[in-house]
Amino acid sequence: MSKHHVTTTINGEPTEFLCETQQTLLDTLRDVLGLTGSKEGCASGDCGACTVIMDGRLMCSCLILGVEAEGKSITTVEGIADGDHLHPVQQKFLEHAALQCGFCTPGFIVAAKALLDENPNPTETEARYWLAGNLCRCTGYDKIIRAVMDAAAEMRGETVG
Amino acid sequence: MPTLNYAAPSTVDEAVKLLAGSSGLAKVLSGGTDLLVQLRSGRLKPELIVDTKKIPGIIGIREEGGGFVIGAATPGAMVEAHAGMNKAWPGVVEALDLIGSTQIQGRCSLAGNLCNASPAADSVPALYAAGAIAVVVGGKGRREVPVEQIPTAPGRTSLAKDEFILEFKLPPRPPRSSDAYLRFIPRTEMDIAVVGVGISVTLDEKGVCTAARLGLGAVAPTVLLVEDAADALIGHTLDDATLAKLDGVARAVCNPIDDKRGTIVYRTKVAGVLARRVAAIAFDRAMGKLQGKTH
Amino acid sequence: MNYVPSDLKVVGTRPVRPDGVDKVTGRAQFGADMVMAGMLWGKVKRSPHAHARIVSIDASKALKLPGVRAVVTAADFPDIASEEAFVGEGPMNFRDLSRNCMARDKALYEGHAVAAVAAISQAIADQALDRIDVKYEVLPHVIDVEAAMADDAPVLHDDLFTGGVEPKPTKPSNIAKRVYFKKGDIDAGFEQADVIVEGRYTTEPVHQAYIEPHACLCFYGADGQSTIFSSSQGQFMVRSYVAKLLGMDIANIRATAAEIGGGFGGKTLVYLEPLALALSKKTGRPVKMQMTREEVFRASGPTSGATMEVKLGAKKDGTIVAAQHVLKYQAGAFPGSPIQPGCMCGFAMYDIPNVEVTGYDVVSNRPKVAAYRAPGAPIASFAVECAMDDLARKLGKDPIALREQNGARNGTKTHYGPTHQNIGFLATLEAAKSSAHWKSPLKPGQGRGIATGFWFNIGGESCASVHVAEDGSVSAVSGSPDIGGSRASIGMMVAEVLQVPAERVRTIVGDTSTIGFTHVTGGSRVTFATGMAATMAAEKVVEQLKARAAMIWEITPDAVDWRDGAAHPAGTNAGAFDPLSLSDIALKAARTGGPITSEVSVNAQGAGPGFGVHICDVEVDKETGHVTIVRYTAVQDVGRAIHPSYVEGQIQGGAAQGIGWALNEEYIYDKNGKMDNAGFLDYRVPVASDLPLIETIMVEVPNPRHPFGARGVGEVPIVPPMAAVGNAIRDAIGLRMASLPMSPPKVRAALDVANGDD
Amino acid sequence: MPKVVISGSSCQRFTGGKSEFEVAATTFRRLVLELEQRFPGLGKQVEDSMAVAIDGEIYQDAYAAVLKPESEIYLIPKIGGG
Repeated sequence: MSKHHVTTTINGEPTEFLCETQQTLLDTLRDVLGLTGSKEGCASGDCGACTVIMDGRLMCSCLILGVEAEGKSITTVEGIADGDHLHPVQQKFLEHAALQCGFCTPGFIVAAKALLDENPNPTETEARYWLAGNLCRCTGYDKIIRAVMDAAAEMRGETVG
Repeated sequence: MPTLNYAAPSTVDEAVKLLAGSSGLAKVLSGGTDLLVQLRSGRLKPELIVDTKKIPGIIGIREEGGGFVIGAATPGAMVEAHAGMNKAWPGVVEALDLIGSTQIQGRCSLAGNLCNASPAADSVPALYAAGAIAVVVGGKGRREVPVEQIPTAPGRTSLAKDEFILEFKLPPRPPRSSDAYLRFIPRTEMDIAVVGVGISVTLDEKGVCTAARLGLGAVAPTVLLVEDAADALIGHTLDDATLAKLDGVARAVCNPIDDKRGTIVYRTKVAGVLARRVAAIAFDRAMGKLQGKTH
Repeated sequence: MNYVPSDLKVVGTRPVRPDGVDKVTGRAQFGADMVMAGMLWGKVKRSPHAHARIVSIDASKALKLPGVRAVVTAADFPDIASEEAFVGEGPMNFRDLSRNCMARDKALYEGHAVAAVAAISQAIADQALDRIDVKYEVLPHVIDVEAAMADDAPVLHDDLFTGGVEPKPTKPSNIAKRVYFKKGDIDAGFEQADVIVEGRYTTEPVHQAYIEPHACLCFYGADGQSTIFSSSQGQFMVRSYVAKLLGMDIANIRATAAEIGGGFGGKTLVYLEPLALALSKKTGRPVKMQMTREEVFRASGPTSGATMEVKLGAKKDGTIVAAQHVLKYQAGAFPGSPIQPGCMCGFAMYDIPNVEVTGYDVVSNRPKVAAYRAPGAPIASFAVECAMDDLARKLGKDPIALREQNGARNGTKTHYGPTHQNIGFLATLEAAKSSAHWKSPLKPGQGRGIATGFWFNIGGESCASVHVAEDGSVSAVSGSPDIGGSRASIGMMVAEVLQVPAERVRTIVGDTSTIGFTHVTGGSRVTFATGMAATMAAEKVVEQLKARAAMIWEITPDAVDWRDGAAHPAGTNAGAFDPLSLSDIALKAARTGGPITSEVSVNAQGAGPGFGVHICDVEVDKETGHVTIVRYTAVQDVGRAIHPSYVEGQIQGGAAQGIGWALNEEYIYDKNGKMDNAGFLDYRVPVASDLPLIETIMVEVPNPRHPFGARGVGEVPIVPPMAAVGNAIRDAIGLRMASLPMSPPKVRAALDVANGDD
Repeated sequence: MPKVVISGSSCQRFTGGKSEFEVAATTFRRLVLELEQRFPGLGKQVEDSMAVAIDGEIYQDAYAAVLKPESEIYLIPKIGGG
């Protein structure tokens, strides 16, 4: 079978690509489209470094076939900021030093954005469970959780001391 | 190397034909959260992947005849967001909610969880307890099968080569009925169940159990429907003696293995512990004493 | 020069790191993100056996596959003679490193590389692996450390004879080395003791589990001049190791540090780079390789598992008079466990007159261990700090008070020789004792434990340069890959010296051809040693700036002061001139002598020892054995926090890794010596919902050897957690869990035994 | 004369088990040369794989370090990190 021709939308841009059946969405993002912000940490859905939003749902792009992107709308880490204007989650990750090596960061940014889209006022426990599919080995999660909670507060328009 | 083909049929008939016509291994793709891992690891080398998600009705939840019909490929997140399901079947919902991460929830389906035929699948004990019916379609037409008749052994199901599950039916709920699911894992998320217990009960006004089903996961080659649990519960309130009996019944049916996730001894003990705990939650829910998530 | 804390304007603040925006937007380029025109994909064929002789390797079928360009085996690499060298992270034998990268004669563990292939796509490379026919003669294997020490154990290396014993053994053994330290008279010490506690402890190997798998892109040029782009803790390490393993001149390799997705010690050596460069040499094309997660677990270094015995003797008043420690560390398939530092660290926190420590470095059929945060110390301290807790209970003493009474202070002579100087252990204990956490009550059923930890924090070779651009903005070049924010800390120190805002300084990591040799980013040495070099380079730039200003003003450089980022006349005698800012001077650089720039190399001597005290509260589900960490506080002497957020982050991250080590992380083997949990599903690192916020208390006892007083901070925080958690569990359930991980089945089993319900 | 102590067992094979001795030297470089002369192999071993603590201060590479007559020098294993 020849390659599949896939027509999709990535970060708001109409996109076409060719892929083989066994190539995951992560493979096609990274190796075909050059969108290397999504990372491969495990290729088994256990680390969350490849997290994307597809048709409004948070997913691991390593657990989606590239061909399944047909007709979908996908947001990757490259599509979170509005041009040069960082999303509050990104800004708070910087301010709170919520990253050390930065490898898991793209997945956390996408997952945290999806959390706040769905639940603008999460408790710390809700944030921790929502983000449990994103592994970070550097930070112990402390500053990540603080950054997410602070971003939530800012997006709700609350002033934070 | 054999080429891996992919098809996304838009009708049941087309899908059945593709499955029937495949010369090698053909796999049905719904959420893909198990299938893609198996593909990547090389454990499975199918010739054809049939993506069923374009078949009308295979994603979605509808109320029908007082019960619920859940499309086979409906992602967990969609079930979790369904108010009616949360009210009627909180145990099924929490079982689905425990499968993997938020990201997995966006994809994982009841059909995939059942047909992967892992004894440790989280939603399966809850489906067994619920008395769910799988609507199976295939070359010989459509048939309705109790879910506990689908898995036959680890990784094996009773489905024919050209069959797949289209949807699940959950029966109407009598008054004072509820369900619950608990599993034990070493961490708080992301692990495969060491033991999983789903229970569904109906009580009378005094809190005496009139109907009960208990599904037990990860303690035998397939998920078990524990008939003796019903005997232990029916006709009783959830007093200490009943709980002790339930604990004993759950332990008695265990036939687990020693592996990286737990030992025989440990799994057996925890099965009893969780049976007691999950029963307490379901009884409280049935009597209206407990609402919402327990984790 | 040393800087006065009260004068600091940049050091101690929390600016956004220079590489931050790229990392939150997905633009940062990690090891696997780089591509080159004409690039091939490399993959590794690995041994399915724990121990096997390689009878033959036939790659002919693989090479016939369209798209396959080359296969390499050990025959493509020089056979290097055994030679011990010390290369930054610990002893390194290049013969062993070569044979770890590619098995020669024998496969020594499941996952050991036996061949590598380059092909035009990943899928074809994968297919080619299946077509490489390797014939093995399977040999008996041994996994566990004490089994490997037995007389009748299968021997991994028939030329390995136990070192450190006299007379030299005549029979080969899996015991690579015996290490022995003693102070005072151990027998006399125990004779004086009123109270003795003894324990036997075991730990399992745990992996660094960085989220980024190893990855590289290598290109062997037509004349041998080669480039390597890879994720590692040291581009200079990669360059010199690859040169050694391939028999190349070091200067023929230009190695660039990709952004690195975590290392923790595990990326202080090479696995893929020599294979990729050898494949590139054979094909004339760039070759990219990246490990799968499974390969990371099976074939890259975890740290040792161990079996230990500890015996402590004390007077009734709590004075510890004797301490004995026996440590048996798994090294993996080649010698080189962190047994030496393990033997040194266990008792380094204490002033004990009579000490005896015996260690064994033992090979077995597991992946060769690699450094992991404070290598060796967490294992040793798990045993010692559990025993200290038992001793405190037996004496009826508060565990912090017992440690204060016997704690090391300035002038304490360690059992391995050096005398502690400028240390903050007692201050750290005091801060723990005064913490809100320590003073807070426990809820019913909860338990609290404390434990302490030590690491040396050495310096070593580093280079840094500082360049003033024409507009007065500043670039700093560091030789150290930045894993956890060191570009920020280095830039801040440079900004502090130049008296400009942190944002005015842009720090980059230089490749091996643009900056001088710098040891790996490891042992928490970067802010200390590379920071020292950068500070000195900035100071030299200030001298130049003053000289340039003096030239402009026609006065002597002595008459120029540098403050607030500008040259000022030193006093009224110097003349009345308007200040000249960095930009003013930079603009005139051509006319005053050319570019303003400085590079400094140092070999930083002296250690800045760090101490930590961790407090942990747990709840134990007695029916399932599940342990929940309900509160956690880490107290540490950090010298001076350059960027406090990243210091806190190091402490929190180390504590979290230690909690994982304590509760769930372990290598699980089947009876055939194959790893049974090589993935993040069953190798259970802590997830966000497993942990509470981790409170940090930074104690600042300045390190006089560093211009700003910094100490390394990244090693210490992984040392105390295992015992802190274990002591908390002991407090909660009354049982000593002496075997890591303290996983639910083990806790439940211990409770059952205690209840007679076995 | 500066006193040299071998900490641990790593070097004692060169000294016939002796772990403490005095060496006439005013710099560490001179000390290494003296050790090599007195116990062949020891000087090289110290250079290649040992660190030293001179009056408490740890040096990994210490040629230039000055020794005082009352100095105490411990030969210890080199220290790395993670």
